[in-house]
Amino acid sequence: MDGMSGNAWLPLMVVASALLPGLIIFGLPEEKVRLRTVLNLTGAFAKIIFTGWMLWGVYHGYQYEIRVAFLPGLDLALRADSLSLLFIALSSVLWLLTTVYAIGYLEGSPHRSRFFGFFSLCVTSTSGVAMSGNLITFLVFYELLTLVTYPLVVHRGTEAARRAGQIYLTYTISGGALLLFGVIWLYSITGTLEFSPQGILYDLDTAYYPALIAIFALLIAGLGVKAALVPLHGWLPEAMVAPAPVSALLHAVAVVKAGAFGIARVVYDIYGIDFAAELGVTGPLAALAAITILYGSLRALAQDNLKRRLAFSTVSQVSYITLGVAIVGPLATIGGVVHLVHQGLMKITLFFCAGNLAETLGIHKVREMNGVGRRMPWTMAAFTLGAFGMIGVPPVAGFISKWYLGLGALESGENWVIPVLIGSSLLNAAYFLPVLHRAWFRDPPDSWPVTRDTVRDLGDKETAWALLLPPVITALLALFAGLLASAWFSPLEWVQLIAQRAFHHP
Amino acid sequence: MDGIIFLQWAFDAVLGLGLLWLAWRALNSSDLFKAIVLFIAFGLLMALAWVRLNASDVALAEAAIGAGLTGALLLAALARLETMTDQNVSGVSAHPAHPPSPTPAGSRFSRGLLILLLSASTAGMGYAVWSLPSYSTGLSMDVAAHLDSSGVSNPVTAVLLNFRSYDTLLEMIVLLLAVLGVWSLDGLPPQPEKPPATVLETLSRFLTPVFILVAAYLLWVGADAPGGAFQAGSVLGATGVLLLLSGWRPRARLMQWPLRLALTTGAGAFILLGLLTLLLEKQLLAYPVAQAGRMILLLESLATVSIAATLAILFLSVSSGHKMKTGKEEKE
Amino acid sequence: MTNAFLYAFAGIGLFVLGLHALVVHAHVLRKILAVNVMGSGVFLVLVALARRSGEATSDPVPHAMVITGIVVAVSATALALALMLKLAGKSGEAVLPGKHND
Amino acid sequence: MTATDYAAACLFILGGIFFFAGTAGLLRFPDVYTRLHALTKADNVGLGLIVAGLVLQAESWLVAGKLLLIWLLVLFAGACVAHLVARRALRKGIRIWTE
Amino acid sequence: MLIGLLNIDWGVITIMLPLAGGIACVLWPAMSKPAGLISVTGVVLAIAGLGWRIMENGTYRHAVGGWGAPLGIDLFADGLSLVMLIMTALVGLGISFYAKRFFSPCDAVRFWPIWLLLLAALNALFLSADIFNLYVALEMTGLAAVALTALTGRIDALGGAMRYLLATLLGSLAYLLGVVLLYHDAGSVDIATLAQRIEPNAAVWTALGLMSAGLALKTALFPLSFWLPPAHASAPAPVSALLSALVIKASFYILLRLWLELFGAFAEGVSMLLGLLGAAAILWGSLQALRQTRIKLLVAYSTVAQIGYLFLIYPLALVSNGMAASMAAYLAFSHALAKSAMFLAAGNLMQFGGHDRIADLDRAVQRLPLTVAAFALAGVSIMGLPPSSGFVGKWLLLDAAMSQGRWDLAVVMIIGGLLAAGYIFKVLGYAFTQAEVPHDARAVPAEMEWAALLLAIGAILLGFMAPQIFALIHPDLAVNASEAGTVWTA
Repeated sequence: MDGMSGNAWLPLMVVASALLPGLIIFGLPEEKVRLRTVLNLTGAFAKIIFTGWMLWGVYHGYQYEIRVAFLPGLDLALRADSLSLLFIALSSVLWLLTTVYAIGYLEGSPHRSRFFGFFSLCVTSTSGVAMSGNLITFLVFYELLTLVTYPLVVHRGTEAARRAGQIYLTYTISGGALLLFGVIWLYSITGTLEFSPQGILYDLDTAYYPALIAIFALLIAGLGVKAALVPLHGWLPEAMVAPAPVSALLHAVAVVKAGAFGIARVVYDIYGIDFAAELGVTGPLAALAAITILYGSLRALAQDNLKRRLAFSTVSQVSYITLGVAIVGPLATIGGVVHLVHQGLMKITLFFCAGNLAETLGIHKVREMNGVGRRMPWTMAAFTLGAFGMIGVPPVAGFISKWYLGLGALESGENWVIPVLIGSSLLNAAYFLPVLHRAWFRDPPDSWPVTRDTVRDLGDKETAWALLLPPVITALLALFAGLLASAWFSPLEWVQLIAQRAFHHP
Repeated sequence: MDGIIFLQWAFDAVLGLGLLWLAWRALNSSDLFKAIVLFIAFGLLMALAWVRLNASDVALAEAAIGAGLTGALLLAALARLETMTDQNVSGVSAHPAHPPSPTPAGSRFSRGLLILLLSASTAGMGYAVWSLPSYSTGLSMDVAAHLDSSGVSNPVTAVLLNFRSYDTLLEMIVLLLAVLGVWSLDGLPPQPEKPPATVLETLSRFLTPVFILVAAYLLWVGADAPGGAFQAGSVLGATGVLLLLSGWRPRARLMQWPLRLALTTGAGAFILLGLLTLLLEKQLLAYPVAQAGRMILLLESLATVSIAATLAILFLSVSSGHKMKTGKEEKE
Repeated sequence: MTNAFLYAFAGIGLFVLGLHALVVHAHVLRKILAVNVMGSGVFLVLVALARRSGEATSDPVPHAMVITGIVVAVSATALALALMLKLAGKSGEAVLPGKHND
Repeated sequence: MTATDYAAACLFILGGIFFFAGTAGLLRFPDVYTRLHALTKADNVGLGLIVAGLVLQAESWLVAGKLLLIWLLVLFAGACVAHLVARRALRKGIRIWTE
Repeated sequence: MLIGLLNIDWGVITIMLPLAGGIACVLWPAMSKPAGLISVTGVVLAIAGLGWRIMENGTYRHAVGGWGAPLGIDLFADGLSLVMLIMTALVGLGISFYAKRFFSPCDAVRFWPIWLLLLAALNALFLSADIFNLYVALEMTGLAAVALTALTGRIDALGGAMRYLLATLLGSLAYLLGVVLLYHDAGSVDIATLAQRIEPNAAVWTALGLMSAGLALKTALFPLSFWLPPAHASAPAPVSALLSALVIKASFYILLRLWLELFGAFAEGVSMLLGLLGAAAILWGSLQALRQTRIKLLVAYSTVAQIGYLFLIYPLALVSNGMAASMAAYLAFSHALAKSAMFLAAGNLMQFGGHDRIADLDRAVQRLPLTVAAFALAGVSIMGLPPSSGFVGKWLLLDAAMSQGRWDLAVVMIIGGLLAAGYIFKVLGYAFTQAEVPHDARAVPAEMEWAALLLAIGAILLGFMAPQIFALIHPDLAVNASEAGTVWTA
């Protein structure tokens, strides 16, 4: 499967395409708006181009890898395989859209150079997490992700932001410490941390099994913080105090997905799905994921603040991925991994719309959303599409992943998963439909809390084009991902390629 | 003959115990002035001990620097302290030993623990010293072997100025550092000048030439008999202290770069000579055997000047807070 | 000639006496005295042990070391005294500020 | 033990006695002035006798000269220091002992 | 010409140049700043020459005075001392550029000569192979450090300097008594000769105890670290950077050298004790740092904690896997860069806001971005989070601990990292937020901000140069499968 020698610099270019603009932007004085926008967009486009190139390459079996000597016996390795490319594709597309959205959103607000600098660094670390070839590289970029997202959480500079930052750090830093402890313990047993298709632990003798279970618990705890598994999800709702583009890209896509992606990597490429099942750790993981799904949806019901409701919905939705990974079987894997993309598309749409509502009409609470559909039709249309996707209504992408999850559960005999899926879909409906009903079928109040006093008069237009376009695009993407699921370029096809490589390795 | 051995034993025992007793009284006497005077007596007794261990070079150094100069510095500092803190530190207010700040009960316990710990370590060190192999040549054989090619016949000066001259270079730098450190603290409030006593003036006027002669003699004789740069330097320094005590102050212009040159001449000579030998002999401070004696004498004389200037300036700074004008206004 | 050991033990005694005084006393001048006494103690041990095997010519290297040590001690004492005076000048008393723990 | 050795030994003993007298005076006398008096007088004479004894044993005139120089210096310094201490004592107001 | 350049005695020049510079500063006070900068850059070049020479023909040995080891004094430099010299040179260069703008003219005249002599003392110490010579160099370093600590003349600085002076003198005397015992046991003060002659008897054990205690006191290992916070916190910023980054590393280096060459073979129990004290230092130092309300005290207590990491090397690496030298050098270098950057950043914040209370940092991140970036990057290295050199050092220690089953030390290290994150982000959190009472601000010169930032970036970049440093210290040990350097497999 090695194919002819692909060139090694591509993975590096993907990381650099986000890193270089970021570093340059840090140095830019505040008023250089045009230059900053140009830099951001060129970086985003470059990343998409390189990702596309590698997608085509990996599809044809090329191998892209670059190794740098880092520690005695360990290298920093960036390797683009099918699973990592899925995540990079998602993050590069959404990075472009979020950059456009952020430019519109932060019009005229202070410290934008600092914001976009850390924004690009965050995408750099996300692509690093995606392309890490071994667990040490993963750990490096995983911790880097924490460090570069903290300034974005405390960007506003208010006392509330600082306290939210402290909570965010307490969770993520201690999660990182647990992960480090697990990785170092694993390294002392196995002597290597390379990701390999059928894992590296299957040939260890049984004396190590209790240690391996403990290590699994540590790794999952470390990754669970970012994947917002139940006991460790506390930071996600608090981090909503950050500006909308931050909560959109980071807390719905980059950070949360890094955790779920990490769990997938550990289960598939370190333990190997069969060895993990044999070890008996996939059962508890699936149970934990299920609990998180239900708990997240229940808490979302009670949230009046729109962004906190979406945050709890994220907590529950991300656990679909963990559930898919934890259920042993190709179909469940497909369902879980493809949900990584689908949830990303849908959730970012919802957060964009929430941002629009807050920015344009000053709406933060659900009860203030009466009749907002008439005032901002396109935004609410996108919101509705996203909501339907979340609930699992057929044409939108969410349905596909839930469908495959159900099939996978049946295929591997985990029947208890079906009621969980159905229950969570009902709960999703329970906390999304009232919002839609209030937006479309209630008459608007006489005056909105605050209208955006943009210098350029909005007049009849809904909001700035930069705020409107991204949610619509992501909503359409979510729709097409569902409708054209079987087309060769759709995420589902690509995930089937991943599952096929993960399960039927030579 | 065993009578003589017994007498020597008795003398050494008395001297050893005397040292310990004086040290104990000096450290724990109720009055600071008494403590310093006892410390000076302790220094002189130490000089006697060095003579008994026939380390006459060290005896000279101890008497001149250890007892003499350190004593003068301590007395000058105490005088400054009293005028500064006005409360009579040496009077009745200072009870024998300040108990450490924890409550008396705690202090007794911690003091007991401390004494226990110290006595245990004393026993340990005593046993270690006692169990040392009875015969060890040390380096005296090597020194004797290379003495003739070292340019001097006094082994101690040979070691100080030739075999381990690198140590002496670093030591000159330590002296320079002391002066620089004291200068950087030179914000001490100046001491009111006391009227000079006529008798002291005549004493110092008479003694100065004798001291300079003795210092030169010590420097010269250092090549083959106990003496050398440090002893000569300290005697010369003592002359400076005596002059300072009798109210003499160097002219202001002299206190500028000439003083700085005097202070750094010792270390500077070492460095220049070192680099010179590095170029010629490929080894730092490796004097060619022929000129070794002459080079050592040059180094020693410059070192003497440097040591004397350093000790005198240290005394001046401690005793009367002299200000080192650096041409820039004093930031205070 | 074992009377060299006598001086060695006296040296150790001085070292320990000085250490005790350094820890116990609060007044800085006493601490400086204690450090000097400890220094003398260590030098005494150094030269005394060189004489323990009783041969005629004494080993010059310890003597050179002690002379170096004495000069270092006097420079350290001078700096300590200047520091103490500056401290007393500023704080009115020659005791270490803050809680006195050694 | 030649004649000079015996003479030197006698001188040493005499010197010792004077030193003893000086120390006895130091301990017994009531105030600082009388102690100064005892010390400077007795110890200097004692030192003179010891130096004389050493001169007898000295092997060369140079050494003898140096010994005498030592004695002169001690005499000179002793006198000056005694004067200074007495002056300082008077300034500090220590009363002279009267019966 | 190249060969001529190669066998110049670079080691000697690294010592003589700053000495000459120091004396030049004393003789021409007005010229002290230029002379200082020239000397420091000269030292950096000389150490580069020394490094090149060691890479070419192995360890560097120079018999001063031409007499050879037992009688004369030898200058000796292997990989370990070379890395320590590089550390001193780079951190010294950064601090010198910072000090160029930090000190007022009359303070500068006092700072530069003492700093150059301190630099010479450090170089002499790292190059010396003679334990008595090490004593003189230690005293020289101690006196210079105390003089610099007391430069500002404020009461807390004087009190800190006095306590520091007494502690350092006590440590030196204990070390000297150890030297005395070793000399009389083996008849020589040269480390190489001693290594052959000594065997574990009572005198050597007592010498080991005394020297370890003395040097631990000078390195401020936990129970003996009472003197460090007041001294390092109250000294002027560049001086506290010097003290925390370089001066305490000198006595640590000597202790490590003695253990590697002399005591390592037979002193199992004592290394366990040092390890436990190190672990206690990590916890106590970090907890104290968490409680502080002023930045410089916080950074000083963080030094006490980081020293604990350094002392963990004794139980973990000294006896077993022989990587002790490279791990110690790497950890010391990483801590030096990070800690000096932190103290310089704290200095900038003090000059900027006129105070260093953490709670009133008042949006320092907008108005002083480079300094807060320096503090953050250095903090990342102190916390041991990737991609910094602190992480690499912590990883090596953890790896050693896990492979020997020392769970307790591994857990302590992890908790230490968490606590460090606690106090570093406490400062950063306030740097981002707006304090209640806005403060007027004074401008901070650009050189000072860039000096701190470059040192912090150095601490991060060092994280990617671990294989090169290990190859320097263990040339024979094959570092990892791929040869040291980047490997681009297609």
